[in-house]
Amino acid sequence: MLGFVVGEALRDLRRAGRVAVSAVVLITLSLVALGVFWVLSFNLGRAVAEWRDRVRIIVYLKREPSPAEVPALMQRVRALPDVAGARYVAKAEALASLKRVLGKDAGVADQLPSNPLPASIEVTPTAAGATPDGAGALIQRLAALPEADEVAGGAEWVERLSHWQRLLATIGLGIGATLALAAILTVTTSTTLVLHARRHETEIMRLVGAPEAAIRLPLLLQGLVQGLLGALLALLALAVGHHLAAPWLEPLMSLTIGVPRLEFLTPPGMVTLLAAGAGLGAFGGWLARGRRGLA
Amino acid sequence: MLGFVVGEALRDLRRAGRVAVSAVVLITLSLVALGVFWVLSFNLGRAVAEWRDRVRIIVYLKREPSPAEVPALMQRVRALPDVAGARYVAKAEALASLKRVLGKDAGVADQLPSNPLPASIEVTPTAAGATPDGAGALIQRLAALPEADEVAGGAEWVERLSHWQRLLATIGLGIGATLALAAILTVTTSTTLVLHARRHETEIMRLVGAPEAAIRLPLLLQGLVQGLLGALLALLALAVGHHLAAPWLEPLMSLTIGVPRLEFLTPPGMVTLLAAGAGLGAFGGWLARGRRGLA
Amino acid sequence: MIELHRVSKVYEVGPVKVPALTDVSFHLGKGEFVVLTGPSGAGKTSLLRLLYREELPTEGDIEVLGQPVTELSRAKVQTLRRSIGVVFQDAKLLPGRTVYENIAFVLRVTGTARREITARAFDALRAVGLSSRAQAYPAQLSLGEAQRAALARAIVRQQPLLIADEPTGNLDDAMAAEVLAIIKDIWTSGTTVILATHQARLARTLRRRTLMLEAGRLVKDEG
Amino acid sequence: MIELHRVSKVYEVGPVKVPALTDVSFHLGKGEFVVLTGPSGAGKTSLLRLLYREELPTEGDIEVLGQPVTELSRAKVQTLRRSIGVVFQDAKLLPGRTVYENIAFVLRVTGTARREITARAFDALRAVGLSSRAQAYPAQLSLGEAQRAALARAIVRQQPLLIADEPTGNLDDAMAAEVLAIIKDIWTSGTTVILATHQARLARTLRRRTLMLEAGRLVKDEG
Ligand SMILES: Nc1ncnc2c1ncn2[C@@H]1O[C@H](COP(=O)(O)OP(=O)(O)OP(=O)(O)O)[C@@H](O)[C@H]1O
Ligand SMILES: Nc1ncnc2c1ncn2[C@@H]1O[C@H](COP(=O)(O)OP(=O)(O)OP(=O)(O)O)[C@@H](O)[C@H]1O
Ligand SMILES: [Mg+2]
Ligand SMILES: [Mg+2]
Repeated sequence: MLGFVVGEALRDLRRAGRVAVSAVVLITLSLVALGVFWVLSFNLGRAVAEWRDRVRIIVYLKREPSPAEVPALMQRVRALPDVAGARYVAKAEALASLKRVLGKDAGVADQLPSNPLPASIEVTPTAAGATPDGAGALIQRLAALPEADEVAGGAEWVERLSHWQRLLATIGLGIGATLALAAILTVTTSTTLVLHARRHETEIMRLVGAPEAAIRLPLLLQGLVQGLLGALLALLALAVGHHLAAPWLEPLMSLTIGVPRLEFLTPPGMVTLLAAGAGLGAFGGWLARGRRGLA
Repeated sequence: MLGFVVGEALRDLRRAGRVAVSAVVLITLSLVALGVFWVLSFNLGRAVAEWRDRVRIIVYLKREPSPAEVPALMQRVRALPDVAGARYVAKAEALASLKRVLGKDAGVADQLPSNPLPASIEVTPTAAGATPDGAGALIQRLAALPEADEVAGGAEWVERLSHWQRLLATIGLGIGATLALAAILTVTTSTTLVLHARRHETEIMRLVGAPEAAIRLPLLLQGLVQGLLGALLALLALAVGHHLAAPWLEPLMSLTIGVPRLEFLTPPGMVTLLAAGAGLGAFGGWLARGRRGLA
Repeated sequence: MIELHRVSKVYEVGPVKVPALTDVSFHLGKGEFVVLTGPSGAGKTSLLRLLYREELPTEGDIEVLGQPVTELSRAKVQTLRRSIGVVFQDAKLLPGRTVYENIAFVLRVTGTARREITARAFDALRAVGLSSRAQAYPAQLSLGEAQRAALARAIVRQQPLLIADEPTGNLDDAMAAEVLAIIKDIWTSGTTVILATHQARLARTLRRRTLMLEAGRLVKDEG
Repeated sequence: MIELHRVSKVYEVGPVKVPALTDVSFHLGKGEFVVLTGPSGAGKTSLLRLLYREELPTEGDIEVLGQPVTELSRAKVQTLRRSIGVVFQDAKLLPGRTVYENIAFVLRVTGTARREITARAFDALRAVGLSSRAQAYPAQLSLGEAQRAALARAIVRQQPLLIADEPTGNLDDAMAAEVLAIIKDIWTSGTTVILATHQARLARTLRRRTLMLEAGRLVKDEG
């Protein structure tokens, strides 16, 4: 039976000619579109993760602690939940970085009679502490320190980051869903049409007593092979596209979103893509079992 | 003859049933995907234009000119090519804005014995002057002014902007091209398949002497109607989607890209979309003339 | 073998009801050779279609090879069909397969060994005089050749029941005689045969039991 | 009217060459009634197909209604076909249209007025005894009915040439006689008729000029 099914599926594929080619190309295109979107959001995700790493919350201190007091204070800060790291910034260091920020106008700082900047602690939150809610809680905890004068930075930046993420996720979900829908509809329509074209044939097969499996399994297998082929081609196209586009896009990316490399799909991602193709194809083939044709 | 063609096209549409519905839905989906992409890039384009408007080049002056000298100087600057506007910033105004920038640390400025900031001219370049090349030339021209001490700002920012634009354009072109290809392929495949299903029929029509026009025009008209219908549905879906998504996306957009409204397609854009649908459908119908079928 | 009890068949064409068979009953024993005759549109094809359940009767009961065909599950219908050889009036060859593949197909679905398939398919083709056209597709056959290919496919599995709907309709007299001789051979080897024809002359020359339909009613059962 | 000069037709089935017609020449005058006969596979249908250019000959020249069919442009071929009524051996009804629509279609493509179409279509259906089945789709017809519908479609345009390929192949004797009577009527009204049949008996009873094909060669031209 297996031999029969495989043989029939292969012969169908050979015979289907242009239709089979079209189906494969459509699956390829759908998956390429999905894949491009996937690669992009994967890399944007990396950028977001990197930005999140750069989130800092600044705790301004009421007075500059003596060098002996600093280690104990830092230990208390580091022990707070959601704190990944903390760095002490003395008054002198703060002035130095203000000068760096002023750049052209650094002369202003030199003319100051005394250093007006407070000492501070630069807190790096954990991933949980970098979410809007987590950051809010962390800021409250830091503000509760007796040494803290004011807590700044971080909050708006984190909020802004989360807005970006939500924007990307919303748009991405919309485009992704439309593409996936188009891919599924395309595959099912073309198989329905193929089926319609051969309804006459499956009807005759049934009339001469062919069991359902002998009619359906080859169609399923054929769809699976087409889908797999489409997915392989899509993967190839994506790889070639990545290879060609990366040198072009990477300088742009590092200048804009601050990520220097355009990563390709991970091996599990590739397997998922192949499985999606095979699944799509098999689904189409299964639909093409041809009990009811078209009006 | 016209009555015959329209009659045949209508009867074909009625008969085609599920196939016709699928074709319309596929055209709709393709156009929705294209439309979403279009709306997004249109709005991003607006953001870019807005950013570009905000590009400023600062000319720091060697010494603060006397109030009487200012108008003549400004007139010379405004007469330079690629300058859209120029604003004079006196030393006192510069210090005030430094205080605003420092915010929390504004106390620093109050402690200054004298104002260390130079007077400057804030130049707004024209669109041509905001391109990387244009800005470079403009900066050279400004630096050549005898009053100019140093020219800053603008250049890197403009470069950065142009990188963003290139990134968006490259990605957008890729996604757009893939989608358009998928749409065309989908339509032609489904019409090829429809044609295949009725090749037998067109063959008989030819054998009884039906002129080519009587066979092809109804198919073309049918494709055109399907495409138009698909485009109308796509437009409707886009409008509804825009209506639903706008309140969601607009706060995100104003926080991220700085554009407060998600604009919909302009009327000419809508007409273009409808024409694209009709064109796609008619192209499919024209392909379905059925001289050569499938293997 | 075959038993029809008060069978009626009414087709519905939109709002119009087309009665194709009205109150038909008869019994056919194992090993019989019966000729079904009647003018065009009398209901011959409709009657045969009920036997291998291409259609369900509007009323009445049908038993074929000991099975109540109206009550069979889908899988059982396919099994039943595998024990019936049918020469369809319009041949019904698979359009995408050559003559040889058409015949091999019905052997493959019953799990016949590959080597045996080739031998038996060519035996059948030789019997109907078509071995030289084995590689042609159905569209490349004359109508008479298509009908002979359909006959070859119907006899290659050597089933207990052979249903032949106008197997000589598109054949000249000499070839028709040959085809009838083949069918008689098969009958002699034990197969029950039911043969439909609109040619009254042919029905007479066969000199077998004859069922005559007229406007869907069984008007004669003799011989 | 019709002129064949040393016409041959060889089909290619993969690497195999199938000679369907070999060196056939004959002339047919306006208003003639000729019977084309020969056994199954002799090449009757192939010969007729050349006349309305469904196929091109491998060799030789063909003239139909004063036109060199092998040299016509595609548009001219369609025009020529509109002056020929053809009863195809396998009916070739448009499967998605009712019997009435099938007949109306050939009138509509020639631009006949709507009112006239209904009247003429029903006249033709009545002539072949199918007016009660006007709303049925081809799949809902018996084979004999389909053939009569094809005849109705072939005669409704009242063309100067009628080609009938086995128009009585699926009909019982009584109905066959009726159909032949219709064809004779049409011939009497001035239409040239060429009728193919494998039934030697039928060819004899018609008592008209008979062309006999055997394995693609014209072996007899008499009467
Ligand atoms: N699927 C169908 N739907 C509707 N009517 C049908 C269908 N099949 C057959 N009929 C009608 O039923 C009647 C009997 O048809 P059937 O095919 O059984 O005749 P038949 O005796 O085989 O004729 P023939 O000798 O022409 O083949 C005819 O009037 C036919 O039009
Ligand atoms: N399209 C084709 N391709 C290949 N061979 C063909 C084709 N059409 C017909 N033939 C072959 O040409 C020969 C003549 O066929 P044709 O149909 O003309 O016979 P016919 O005289 O009409 O027979 P019948 O009485 O059975 O209809 C046959 O051997 C047939 O197999
Ligand atoms: Mg019948
Ligand atoms: Mg023939």
